[in-house]
Amino acid sequence: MKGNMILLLPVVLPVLMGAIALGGKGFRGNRPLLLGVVFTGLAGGLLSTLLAVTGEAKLRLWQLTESVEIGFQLDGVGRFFAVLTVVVWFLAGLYSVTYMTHEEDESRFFGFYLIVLGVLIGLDFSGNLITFYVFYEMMTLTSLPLVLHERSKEAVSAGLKYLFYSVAGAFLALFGIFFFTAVLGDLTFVPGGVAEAASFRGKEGVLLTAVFCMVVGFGAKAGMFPLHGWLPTAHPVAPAPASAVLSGVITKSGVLALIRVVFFIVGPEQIRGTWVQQAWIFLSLLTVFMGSMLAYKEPVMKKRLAYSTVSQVSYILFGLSLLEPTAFVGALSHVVFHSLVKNALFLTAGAVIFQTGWRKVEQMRGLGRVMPVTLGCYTAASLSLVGIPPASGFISKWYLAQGALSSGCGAWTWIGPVILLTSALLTAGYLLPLTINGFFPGGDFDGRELEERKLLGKEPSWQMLLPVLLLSAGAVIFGCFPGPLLRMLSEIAETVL
Amino acid sequence: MASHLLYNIEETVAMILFGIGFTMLLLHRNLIRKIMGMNIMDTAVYLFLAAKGYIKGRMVPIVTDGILDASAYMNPVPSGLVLTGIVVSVSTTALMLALTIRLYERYHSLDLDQILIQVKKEEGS
Amino acid sequence: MLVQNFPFFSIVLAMFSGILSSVLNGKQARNVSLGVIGSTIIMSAAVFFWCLGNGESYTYMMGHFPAPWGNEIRAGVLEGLTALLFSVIMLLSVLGGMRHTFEDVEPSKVNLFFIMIDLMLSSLLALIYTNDLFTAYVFVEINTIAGCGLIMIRQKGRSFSAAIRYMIMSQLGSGLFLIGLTLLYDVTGHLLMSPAKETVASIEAAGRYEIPMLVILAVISVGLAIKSGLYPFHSWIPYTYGYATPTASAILSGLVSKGYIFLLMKIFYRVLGQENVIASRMVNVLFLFGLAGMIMGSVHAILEEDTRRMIAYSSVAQIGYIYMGIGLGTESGMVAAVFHMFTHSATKALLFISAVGLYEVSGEKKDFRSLRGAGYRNRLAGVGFTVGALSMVGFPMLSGFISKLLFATSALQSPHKMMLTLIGLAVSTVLNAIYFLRLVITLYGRAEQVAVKGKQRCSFVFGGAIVCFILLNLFLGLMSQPVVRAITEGLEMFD
Amino acid sequence: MNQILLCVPALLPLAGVMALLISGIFGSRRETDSGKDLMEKYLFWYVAALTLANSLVLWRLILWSGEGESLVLFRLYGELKVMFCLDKMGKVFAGVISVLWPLAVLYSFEYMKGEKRKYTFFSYYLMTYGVTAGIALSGNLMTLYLFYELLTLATFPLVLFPMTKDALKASRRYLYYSIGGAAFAFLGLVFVLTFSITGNTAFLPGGILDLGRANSRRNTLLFIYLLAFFGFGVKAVVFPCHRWLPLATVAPTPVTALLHAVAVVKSGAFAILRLTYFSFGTEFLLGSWAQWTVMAASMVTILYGSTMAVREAHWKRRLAYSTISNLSYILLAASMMSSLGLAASLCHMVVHAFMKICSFFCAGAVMHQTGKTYIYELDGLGRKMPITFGCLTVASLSLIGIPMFAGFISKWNIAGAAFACGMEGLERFGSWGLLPFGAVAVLLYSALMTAVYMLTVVIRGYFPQISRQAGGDLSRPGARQNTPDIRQGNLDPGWRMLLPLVIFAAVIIGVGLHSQPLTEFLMVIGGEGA
Repeated sequence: MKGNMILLLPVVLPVLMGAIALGGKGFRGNRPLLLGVVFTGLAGGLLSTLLAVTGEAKLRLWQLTESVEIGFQLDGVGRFFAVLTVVVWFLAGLYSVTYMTHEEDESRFFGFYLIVLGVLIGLDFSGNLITFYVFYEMMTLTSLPLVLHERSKEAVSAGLKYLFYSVAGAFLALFGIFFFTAVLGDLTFVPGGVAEAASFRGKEGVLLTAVFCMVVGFGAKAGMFPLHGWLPTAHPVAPAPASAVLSGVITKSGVLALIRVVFFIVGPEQIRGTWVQQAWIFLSLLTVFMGSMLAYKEPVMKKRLAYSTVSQVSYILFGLSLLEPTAFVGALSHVVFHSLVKNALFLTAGAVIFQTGWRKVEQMRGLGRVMPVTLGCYTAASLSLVGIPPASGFISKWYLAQGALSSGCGAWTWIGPVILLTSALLTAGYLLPLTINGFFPGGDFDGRELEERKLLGKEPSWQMLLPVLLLSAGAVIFGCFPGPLLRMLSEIAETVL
Repeated sequence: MASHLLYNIEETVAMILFGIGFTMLLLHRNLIRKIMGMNIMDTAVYLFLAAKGYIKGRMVPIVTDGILDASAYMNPVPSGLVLTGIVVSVSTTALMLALTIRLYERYHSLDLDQILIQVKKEEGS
Repeated sequence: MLVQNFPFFSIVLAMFSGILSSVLNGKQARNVSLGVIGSTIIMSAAVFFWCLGNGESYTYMMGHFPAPWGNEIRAGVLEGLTALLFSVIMLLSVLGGMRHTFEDVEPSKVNLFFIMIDLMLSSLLALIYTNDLFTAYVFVEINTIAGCGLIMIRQKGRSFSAAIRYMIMSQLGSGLFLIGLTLLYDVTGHLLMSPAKETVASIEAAGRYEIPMLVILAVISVGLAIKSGLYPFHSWIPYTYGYATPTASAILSGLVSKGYIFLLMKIFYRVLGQENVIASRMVNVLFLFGLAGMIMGSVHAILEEDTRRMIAYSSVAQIGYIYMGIGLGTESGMVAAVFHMFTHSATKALLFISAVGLYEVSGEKKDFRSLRGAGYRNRLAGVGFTVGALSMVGFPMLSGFISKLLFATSALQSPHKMMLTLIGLAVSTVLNAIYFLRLVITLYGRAEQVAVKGKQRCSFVFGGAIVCFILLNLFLGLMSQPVVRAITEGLEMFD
Repeated sequence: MNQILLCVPALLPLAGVMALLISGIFGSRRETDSGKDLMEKYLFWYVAALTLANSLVLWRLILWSGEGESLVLFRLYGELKVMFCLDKMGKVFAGVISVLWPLAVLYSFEYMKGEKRKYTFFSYYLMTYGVTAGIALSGNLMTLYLFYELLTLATFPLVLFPMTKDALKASRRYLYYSIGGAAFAFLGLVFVLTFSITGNTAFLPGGILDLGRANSRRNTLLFIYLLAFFGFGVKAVVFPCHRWLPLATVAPTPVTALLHAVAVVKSGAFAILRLTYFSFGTEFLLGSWAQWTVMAASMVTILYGSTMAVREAHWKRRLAYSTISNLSYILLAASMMSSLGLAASLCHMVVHAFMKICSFFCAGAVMHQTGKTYIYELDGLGRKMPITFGCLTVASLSLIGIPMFAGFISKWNIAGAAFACGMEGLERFGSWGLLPFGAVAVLLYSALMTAVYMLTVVIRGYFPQISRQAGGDLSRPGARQNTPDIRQGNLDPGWRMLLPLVIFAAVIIGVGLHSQPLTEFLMVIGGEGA
């Protein structure tokens, strides 16, 4: 064990607290104690992460077997993702305090919620592909209970679907890992990739197949076609805070995986211009379009948001697949924005369910009278996602489009932006009707029903409202002042491309 | 070819007889005929042996007039074999006849197939 | 030397004791029989070890006529060994089936049974020792008659019909054998084996009489094959072995057929000349028939439900093995065949005897399912049967394994037949496993209702016989080296 | 002294069983209950003592026996000797069984409580120990073959043990398959003996074929190798010869767990390893059509086994199918015919033993405590049997090949071996070299299926489904008040069943986290073997 032990802290602390929450029997009926443990974990995770990311650090833990080393290593991408994760996690955790009162088995939820946090930070800090894979698998398994939480038939079958797709994806990726281990031996992340063309001579076909397997496999977590099927099923059945982080953060781990593989192991040069890149671009664009279309047609709120996630995460993948610095910056900034926005949206949807029990969009007419602040946040977040300037989505999409135009990828240079634009229109189409119907239910809307159910002005508690507010505010503010973020991302892009 | 057969007429006949006997023993269903076939078969062998032992122009190998030169006599061994063979065949014939009688007493039939069918019935009941 | 007289003496002793027994009652006849078999064992052992010590065989002149005319007995290592094993197995079979013998046979006819046993022993010994073809024929017939007597001694309709079938097939076989002999005599002018062989050698060297020699070979082979129950001529076997009294079944399947095979080998080696036999295509025919027998016998056995007929069909398969070994046409193939002859004698007798022990406690039904749980009711018989079955399947440490090994290794030396032999061996092992182990499992399955509570305790004699059989099997399995060496030496002495 | 010790592990249990059987014959006359109880108590101590003693002897041999020591017990025929010798590979196998057996005996004492005919059961259980130790210790192919056959005999009464119709059928099929397989393996023995450069069948790393002679009849020998592979493959449940195993799950769980997941099937795999690496030798087989056939066969088996496991609803049978596919992992690794392959296959042999026995024991614990045998009956048992299901979860994750668990290590090694083989193969054997890549794909497919068939069990245990009541809305607080409380009552079995489970789970995690000593040792063997 060599290196900076501080890296271990943000991983271990939440996991430990989670284990305590899971294992302790005294928490039944003693909610404050449980919440105490949970917030120790969350806050501890937040602080220690912030502490850890300040320095350069490396940590080699131990060898699983000769060629398998577990080790951490901090770099720009890792920091970026870790901070994002831990912040969003904290906010969603805050939200859960109220939300989880109407669910059973709180301690289990919180336990796994914390453990997943630890695992995710581990994922962000991973210093080599195998450590990454270890945490990736653990992430799948520990987030599974969150999906299964309700234990209804839908939840269980959705959980199994989630498991199946994730594991299938992970194993596809594992094929690539096996391959690279066999060829390269050491899989420590190096910006720009460790692979040299010389070592693949004669095996280019296998190399490209392996990379493709990894793209598709890790793409599963990011909801990329063809392994996207689990996402719209699994995200909505989880409790709202869980769906929020599943959609907002865990999908990003698929993105992170692809960044790690393509830019830190394989190296963009190896696949530039090959059929793998073409296929990757095609798949991501297809997913972008398909996700928006499906979201547009979906009546159930949370499912609609999940389809939206499918589409939005593939924006990011598209940005990555172009192998171009501007697009890369756009992609990474979209990671942040989408994360904030999607969390805000899911938390809103959760708040609606919590307060009114409405699940379908058409039920939500007149929502503006029930919870105006919440709906306001929703609107802000939606606008951001659609990409109306100056909200944040505009920035990322701008960069993406610009990157696409300058990438020199043949026809994709113009097909890409066109699809992005179409999809943005669809996004507006599926998100904004709620705002419109919520605030302006129209002349024929009968408010008496709301009165009867005593729903007027029924905003959720501050624990729920605050995260929503913060997240949507973040989405807007980042759009107004994107400078520092973009600078940081450009630095990262320079190192890897 | 035919002349060869004619020249060895005894052997030829013996072989034909053997064939007849063998076929009877093998194929006939009637037990008595089977036994007859067996006897024909044996007899054919004796005929063959006797034919082999007989040397034209020589005497029966019994020393009566003091001629001790072997070239004067026929080969005595086949005759001895025939005798032995007859003994053997008589005893087997006797045994088979005895068996046949027992079977006939029991099943009132000499047809082997019939007998076997009846035996099966007996077993079944 | 006194030992040199033993072969002749044992034959004559057995024959005379048969004659003597005709005036004794059953028990006395039994004692005489046992005594004779016992002394035969001792004498054969003496002959065997004497020959082994001397490293050569000898001929024993009967009467006062020297070689080309007189009648001779020849004893060598292989003869001694075969006689020894045969008499041991015979003793054990007689002992093992003793109680049944006295139950199955009418009291007034028990002495007849033992007369048949004595005659059987005498004829077997004569078949083993004789050096004269016609003597062989005579004893073949005596053997047939004795065998027939053993079958029909039970005095049931089944037994009679089985006996007459046996008789008919035997007569066909001995008829062919006889005509073969006669033809051989015609060609060579000799009945004694050694001079006949010399003549055959000169005839072959001169390249004459090719067709007659081939006919002789074919007729003799087919005749003896019919008598030993090689596959296409096997139809009498299940009837005969299946319905005789246990001792008789054991002896008939274990010894009688082997006697003929031994005679055939002897004729191959000592009269026709093994190289001539190999040069003719006859071995290939035997090989194919043997192979077919291996498979078909087992298939029949699988289809059979009656336990003893199953074991009988298994004999067809095992005889197929032996002929396959002969058919390989190599020295080692022949060794394997001889060894398997011993294996099969010991094992098949064990199987028949222990099957009887299992029957006793299961209500004497024929269907093998009635034996369910019999292994618990008569433990020793169960163990015996299991050992026998495993030996037949070729379980290591038991004799069957060694013969399988010998067959396989010898197959490697004849490239054309190698694959066929090996596959045949493997397939037939599988088939063997199917019917034998089905039985074994049945023996140790749970009985649905406890069948007839027969006499639970097996008699001492029966137990002893089973134990000795098992030991014999183990001996052949574990100490096979000296036996195989003796066989090899014996075969060399044949030339 | 050491030499004589070599035969002890094989013979001691056999002798013990003989004594037990003899005393059983006399003991059975005592019909009184108290006498029986007493006897049972003694039986426990007797069996436990013998098992432990045997394990100790094995460990004594593993730790302090020199290379090349051997003991010839007797000669069967010619150069066919029954010879014991403990080389490194034998040590691996011996080590595994010597750890598993005492624990399994402990487990079965609780499991078999209340069963009749304990004598029979434990006699054969003990006997199997001896026979399996014999396989591990055998110094030549002949001895291996002998014990391989004996293993069939010693284990079939255990399959027959329940004495039901199913058991009868299962044991019959087991016997036919095993003996039939041995008949083909026998051919391999004969050929190895004939073409051996040493004149006998003693195992030597790298094989003992006289390559000069062997190459002259290359195709015949390769064909025979295939026959022998499938012959031994019967016990290792290779595809066309696999049908006995799912049936054999009728046996009591300790039997299915230890014998049909470890001892018997591993013996088959072990025999194949011996045949491939120590008799025929990789030099002869590498790159031949036999290698590709063998590889393809194990790939087919993996696909088949893992797919069937998903379809199977009976828990133990599902595990049996899982065994089928996992055993072929071992064979798949072995079919790479390289040092990496040998090491990987041994690694999976060790690891799978622990994983599978742990899963089976969990299934057995559930059966024993609740009588439930089908997977759809397991709803919510995870809460009632926390320790059992905890161990099951560990075993399942390990079987899937999640990192940090032992299963990952072996899969890692297998895939590494396959890739190495494929890289080399592409250069040397053209398109055949693609097969190992396919093997990795198959491996991953199977891992996916494993996830499905193992985790569905675990998920059922922990997350019993709640069916939505008509019109009921799950999101409303209190909607599920009327669901039965699933936490009531702890159904975990007694310590004698739990202890082995916990130990196995601990081993799985331990190996998963720190496997270097094991893999290094295995690499040494691999380096010698090929």
